[in-house]
Amino acid sequence: MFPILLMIHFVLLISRQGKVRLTKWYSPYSQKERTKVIRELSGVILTRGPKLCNFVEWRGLKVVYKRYASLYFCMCIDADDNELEILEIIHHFVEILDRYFGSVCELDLIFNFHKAFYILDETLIAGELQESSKKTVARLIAAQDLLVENAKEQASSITNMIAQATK
Amino acid sequence: MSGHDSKYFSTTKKGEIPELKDELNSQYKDKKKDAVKKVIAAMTVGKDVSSLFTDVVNCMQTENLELKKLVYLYLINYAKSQPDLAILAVNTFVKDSQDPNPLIRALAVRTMGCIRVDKITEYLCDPLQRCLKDDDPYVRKTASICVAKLYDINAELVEDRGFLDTLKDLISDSNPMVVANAVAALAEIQENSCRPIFEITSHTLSKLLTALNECTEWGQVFILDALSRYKASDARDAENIVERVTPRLQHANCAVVLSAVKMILMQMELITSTDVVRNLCKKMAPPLVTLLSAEPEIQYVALRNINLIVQRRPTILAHEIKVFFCKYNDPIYVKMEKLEIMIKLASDRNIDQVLLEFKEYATEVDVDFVRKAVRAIGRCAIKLERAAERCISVLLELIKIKVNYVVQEAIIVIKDIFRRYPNTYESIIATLCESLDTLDEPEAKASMIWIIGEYAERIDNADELLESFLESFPEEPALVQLQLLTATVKLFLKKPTEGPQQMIQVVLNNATLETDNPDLRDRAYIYWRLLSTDPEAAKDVVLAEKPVISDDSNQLDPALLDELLANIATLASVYHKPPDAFVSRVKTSIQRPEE
Amino acid sequence: MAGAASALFLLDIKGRVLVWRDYRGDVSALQAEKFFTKLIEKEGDPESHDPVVYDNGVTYMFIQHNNVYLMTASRQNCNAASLLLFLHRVVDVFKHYFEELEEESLRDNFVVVYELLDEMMDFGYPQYTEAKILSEFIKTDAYRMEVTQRPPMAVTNAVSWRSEGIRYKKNEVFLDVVESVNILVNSNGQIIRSDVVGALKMRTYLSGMPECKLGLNDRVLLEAQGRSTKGKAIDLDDIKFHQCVRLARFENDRTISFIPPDGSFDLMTYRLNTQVKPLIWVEAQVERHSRSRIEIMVKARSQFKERSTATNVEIELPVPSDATNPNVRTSMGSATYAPEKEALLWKIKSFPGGKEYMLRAQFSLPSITAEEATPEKKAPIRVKFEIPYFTVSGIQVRYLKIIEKSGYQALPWVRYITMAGEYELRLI
Amino acid sequence: MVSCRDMIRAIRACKTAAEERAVVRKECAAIRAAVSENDQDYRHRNLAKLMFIHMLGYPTHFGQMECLKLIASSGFPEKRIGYLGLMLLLDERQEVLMLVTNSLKQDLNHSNQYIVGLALCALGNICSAEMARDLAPEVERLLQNSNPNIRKKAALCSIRIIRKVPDLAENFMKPAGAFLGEKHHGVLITGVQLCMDLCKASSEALEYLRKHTKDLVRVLKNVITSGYTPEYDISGITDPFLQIRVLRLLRILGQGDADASDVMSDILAQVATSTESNKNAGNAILYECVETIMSIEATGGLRVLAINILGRFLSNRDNNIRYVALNMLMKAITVDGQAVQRHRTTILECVKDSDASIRKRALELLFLLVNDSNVKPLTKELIEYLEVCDPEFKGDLSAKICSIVEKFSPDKLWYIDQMLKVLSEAGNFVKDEVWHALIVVISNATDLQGYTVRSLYKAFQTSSNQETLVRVAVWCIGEYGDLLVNNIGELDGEEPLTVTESDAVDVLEAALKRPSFDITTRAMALVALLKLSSRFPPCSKRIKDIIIQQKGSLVLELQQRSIEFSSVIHKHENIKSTLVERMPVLDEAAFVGKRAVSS
Repeated sequence: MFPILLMIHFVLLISRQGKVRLTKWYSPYSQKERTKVIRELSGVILTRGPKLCNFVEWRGLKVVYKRYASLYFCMCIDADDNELEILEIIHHFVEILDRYFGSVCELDLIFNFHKAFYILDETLIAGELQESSKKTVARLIAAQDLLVENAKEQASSITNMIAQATK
Repeated sequence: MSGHDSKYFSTTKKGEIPELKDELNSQYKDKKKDAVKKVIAAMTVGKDVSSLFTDVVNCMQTENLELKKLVYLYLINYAKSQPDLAILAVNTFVKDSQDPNPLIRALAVRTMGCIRVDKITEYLCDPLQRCLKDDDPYVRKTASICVAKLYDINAELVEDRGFLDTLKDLISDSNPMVVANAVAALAEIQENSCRPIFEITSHTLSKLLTALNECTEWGQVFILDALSRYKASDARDAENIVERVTPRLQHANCAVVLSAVKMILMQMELITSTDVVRNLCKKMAPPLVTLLSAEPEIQYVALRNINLIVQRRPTILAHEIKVFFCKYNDPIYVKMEKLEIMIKLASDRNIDQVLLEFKEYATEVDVDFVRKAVRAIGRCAIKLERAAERCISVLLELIKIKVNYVVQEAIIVIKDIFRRYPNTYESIIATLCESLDTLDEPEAKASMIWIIGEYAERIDNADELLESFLESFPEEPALVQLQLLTATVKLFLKKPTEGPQQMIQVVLNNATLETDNPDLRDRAYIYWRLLSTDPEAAKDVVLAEKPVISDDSNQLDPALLDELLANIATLASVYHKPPDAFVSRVKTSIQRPEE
Repeated sequence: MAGAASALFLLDIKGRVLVWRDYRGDVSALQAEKFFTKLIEKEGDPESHDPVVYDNGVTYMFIQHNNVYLMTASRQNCNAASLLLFLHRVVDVFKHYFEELEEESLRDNFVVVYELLDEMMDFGYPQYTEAKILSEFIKTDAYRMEVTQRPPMAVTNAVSWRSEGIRYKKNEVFLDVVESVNILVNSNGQIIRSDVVGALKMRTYLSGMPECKLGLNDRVLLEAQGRSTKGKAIDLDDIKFHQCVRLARFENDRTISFIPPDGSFDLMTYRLNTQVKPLIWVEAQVERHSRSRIEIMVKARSQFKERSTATNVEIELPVPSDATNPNVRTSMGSATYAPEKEALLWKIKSFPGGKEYMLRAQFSLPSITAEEATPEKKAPIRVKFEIPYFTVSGIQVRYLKIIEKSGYQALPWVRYITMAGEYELRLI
Repeated sequence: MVSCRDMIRAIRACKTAAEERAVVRKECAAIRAAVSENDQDYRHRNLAKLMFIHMLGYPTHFGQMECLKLIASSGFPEKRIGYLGLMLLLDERQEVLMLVTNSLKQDLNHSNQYIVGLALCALGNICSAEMARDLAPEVERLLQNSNPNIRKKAALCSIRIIRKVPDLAENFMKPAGAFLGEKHHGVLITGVQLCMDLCKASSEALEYLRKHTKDLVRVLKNVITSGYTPEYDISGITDPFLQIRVLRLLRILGQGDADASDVMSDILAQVATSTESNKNAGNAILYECVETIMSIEATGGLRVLAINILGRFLSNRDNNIRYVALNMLMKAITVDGQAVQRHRTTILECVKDSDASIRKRALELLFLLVNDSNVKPLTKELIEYLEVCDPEFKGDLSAKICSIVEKFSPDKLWYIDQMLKVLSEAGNFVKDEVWHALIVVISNATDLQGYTVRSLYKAFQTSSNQETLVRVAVWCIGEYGDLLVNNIGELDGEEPLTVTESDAVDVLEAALKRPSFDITTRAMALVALLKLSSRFPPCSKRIKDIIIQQKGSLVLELQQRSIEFSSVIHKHENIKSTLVERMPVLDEAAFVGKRAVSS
């Protein structure tokens, strides 16, 4: 049997209060397993002291996490992947978020969780890194946001037209 | 009525400590008080503010009671880490213990007792001596408890300074609250001393029973718990005590009720009149039932205790089984305990209704609860001979639903039913065999294997069934391996044909040469030697007549039960373990050498 | 046998310490916090966990209130019933002080919280939990100035629940007799449990230290007094009294005598084990049409005398968690889908005795089922109602005598009401 | 209906789980109603809400079809949210997913690059094997699209396809090779990744891509010599992500191939020596580089370079760096064991670190470092640590100590002593294999059996709460009871011990009856009692009584044993001694061999 190769199995954002802010699963986990994984990991990670290393070994895999203010960004990888690089990927993602939202905070991610997902999807696919240029990601997201804006405007002007016509 | 202390949690600036230091030394009272509040706030969220010790202690000499309390709180927290500086506080403490205001006197002595620093403790003795004889009962009741605190820090000091005698005098205090606290303190000291310190004479007994009528609900609990150590001299004495305690069963406080129940049960052991005993049982039932309307956490404690009580006095609740039926919204921990008591109270009279309940529970959502319900049905079958058949038919109905864990749980109990009623229900074996492939839990597997071995002569394809397990022999858990070994030997002894002969070779080989489990090897070698030395003896040994098992499961050892009943309402009665098994008191007190 | 709590913790919903008071110096905050986090991790929901937990030499007992856990840690064999009950009393005291006990109110008032913890428990022994009296000498910021410099007499008095010197212009007592009917009916329509729990709820506005005496139509008492008990007297199975009632006196001659606390309190509660005919009977038929549609037919019948009327009747009918498009018809009252309860709520404002009403409902179900379809929860039908001017037991207050040395006259007002308690009918 | 924002606000305002559940259930009911009315206007809003609800862990199955409907609509905004929903609410295991194949196919051929991008992303994140097969040709074609955004997404999508259906690997070989000549970093990065997956999936692809080794070296060279490029700069290093991936692919290509290894050795040396190591990004590259050097057919000089980097890592104060150093040293040990040995003291310190992750790593590594010469001091240190460490760590630690002791013990006496120490200290954490093995050793060491059983008797008196210690004691007292009471085989310096036959039976009776012991221990006590009934004839009557008490036991195994043994003692006294003669000894060598095979 061919082994499944995967760099990142899942991405998890949890707040210091243990609330889930974003999850992305690149390997299949049932809903029940997901809940269990989140509960287990938040138990381990949130209780680790600030000076300890950023890696936890877990079910034969490794979780690399980094805390930004009240948020923990976690990525789960295979046991022999490059943990230090994952730290860079986390930071890369955070910087893109920060640029997009303009000094990002937890509330941005709560109320605009879908945007955080769009950005993640421009950064990773299939658990692999897609783009090392923050600028490129920003450009692609902006272009797609513009498409949405245009469509909205068009729609509202059509609604207006219909409204006018049926007056 | 809400205040605004929360603002103090938000200060996380870097220069916090120096800033606080300035504020603590401010000339303005309000600023000072605010600063102390901030310090306590920081302490509350776990920040280390011990470096402000001197500054905080300097705020101690104040008329403001609130500020004083805060400073004292700070001291309790940090005195241990700064013992040398803590001495600075002593003067104020001593002064406060002579303040005209009883609140401050009590506060001072209460706080000093919480500061576990030797040097401070020395200074505590004089104020404590005074406060024990204070005019104000509020101060005396606080001082009484303080003696126990001091004993915990330095037992020798307490004995040397004669505090024990003063404390004993307080049992006769005019104020019931002082009496109650003195009793609590004495009981605790007794617990930690090997010498008799607090002996309850008939004189103290009657005093305390009087105080019972007047002190607070918590004080009543202290007194009842302490009195439960009292050994009545005879039946008459016991009856008298019971008479004075029984009114407590009407108290709204569940803890008072449970402690009263404990007292009564203890004394009942001595009472010889069956009429009196019957009457008492009748009196205790309603309050015990009412405990089940309390908060779920209290219900839990009550249920664990009722479990003990019905083991000793089954008649008390014999007619009350319905109150233990589970309600939909009962927390799962309450449901589990109710189930246990339902089994204990099940009788020929109520079994039909009980079975209906169990069946209902066995189709619920919570897996643990469902399992326990299935097992409960089996245990009732074992307990009630005349109901066994009905229980088994319910089990069979449940097996037919084919929920995997229900089937496995059922097989485990059916094995016990077979051992309880040999040669009665074996007709259902065929039904059980249908589920053979779905078994994946060791206990269920082992049970099924045992059934096959035990009834090999009645199961036509017993050899085939057993053989299906053999292949995985090395991977099975020891529990299953051992049963497979015994079952194969039985099969061979019952059907010494070629098939079983080969099987026994395979099993013995696996269980001696292919394993490093010494227990399995011992078992296998003993069988091997037995079979090769004297096959006839082997038959006699392995297939020897089995005594019928009795339903002794979940019945506690009588000596342990005695001990637990003496501990009703306490943790021991919740854990069903003697106190030594879990009490981990960090002993700081020094035992005084015997003179 | 003696034992006391080592510390009392107030924790947030994630088990982190908000405030804690160390009483004996033999446990640490970290230990308790770590333990609690583990508990949540394993069980997911601590509500389902035993309230008494042992870990490494320490016993933790906890209760939950809103988003706060109250927990004691102990190393000794302490009185579990007393400590758990004490935690509930702590909740009552905090509620009296802050109106509602929750994380925020604790943070906002941590100074008072510390003061109260210091007063309510000493060295791990419960001391004093009368909120009304506590608030006479421990006050929140707003009332700081009025702090009494002395502990109120009541704290250490035999009458620890009432202070001296209370004055009212008009002396009044209100007495509500409230009976709750608990019932459990199994899926074949058999009543398997029924009892009545009654409470005498009092509100007193009386001056001074009034001596009160309450007379009920208690069969034991009436017989002892040699009166005829024909038809009127009742048997009470278990009676519990507020601590103000003199228990020894009651034991002696069944007299209920007491000096009441000021304001409202439960004077007594009692239980009646008689088999009661369900006051409101509900029958339901549920039909499932494959995975797409479910139909429910319900009959509700009032089984009490026609001159009484049940009010605010609410019948809660469980429906599948993913039910959609309710289509309901009723012969009386209105029914609404309450997804938050996974139920259909049928409300009938006024339900006279001897009537029968009907409900028919239909729901559709989504074609895609949940991934891990757990077995449907088997919730029972639950019923709520109130019947004023009526008690199941027939209890009557014969008199309430109030004697105070100043000799004033006080008026007692008595009301009776019956309501549904835990009223469950299991569905087939 | 409220907006998504308002719903989130309402959920956040909930104080308890029960409140939150109520809010969510109400929202879900409203959404179900909208779904069944086929509401178009609010479909995207409802889906957004469902995604949030899903993230909180509630069931959202009833909304899955809504994703499909949105994807099938024509507008970009609808498709964007539809695909997002698809990826969140569904995964490869749901059958509903198959229904989206057609829409995906159309979108992969769409004229709008962003719509193609959405489809590729969804496919890359959640496609099943079946969809992978169906849509592979479109993806293959998109690898050659002129738009780099599409090319890079197609490359990662291909990775998923190959992982699901490895037979398709060869189709992607040629286009993947072409990616290595690209300039665009995104395309390069994804291309390199695709190549790695291809190499792992097919040896043919590996051979084919080896020919591109030079191209790769050139890519890496260009990156490191490119100077400051703000777009890709991370703390002074240009595109560490690209560097790391190229290094990783080089590792795959160089493994077992001397020529390829030779081609890359210069550039590896350059990376190893010139990469800045004061920032994480640089260390990440060094870490990757070291791993590559140690995997390929590298020259001695290159290896020394790598080992030195690891040494520097280990002495770093940053816990992250120390952690990866420990990790790497495990791999380095096969390459240069001596070099790793030099760090033994540091590693031992790491075993006692306050950080559980580091502790665990260090323990694994230390285990590999043990040899005949250092086993004694190391074991001593570890056992001392066992006494003070966190209970959570005792399981791992005791297991490791046991395997060290077992593997390297210089003599049996030492082995037995050490094992008894571990069992007395952490007997409740020790696994079955460990105490089983110990008994095998004891039964083979004829001259130490007396000493052992006496030591166990003493240990039982002080540590009878350690289950596995009790088991070993029970077994040995049964088997060697005669040696226990007669002080047979006394060793030099052994403290004499007076034990009577009845003392020995006391231990077994306690083991049988103490309620805290589990069934295995109690069952073993019964066998041991049978043995002693033969070894200690004077105690036979007492033993019989003890055994008979279990005849009605509810525990099957205890009842069976009790019945059998009672019958032996009662009716077949003549064969008793034959049955319980010393048990045949399991051949140690053969047994160790067997264990090695099975593990």
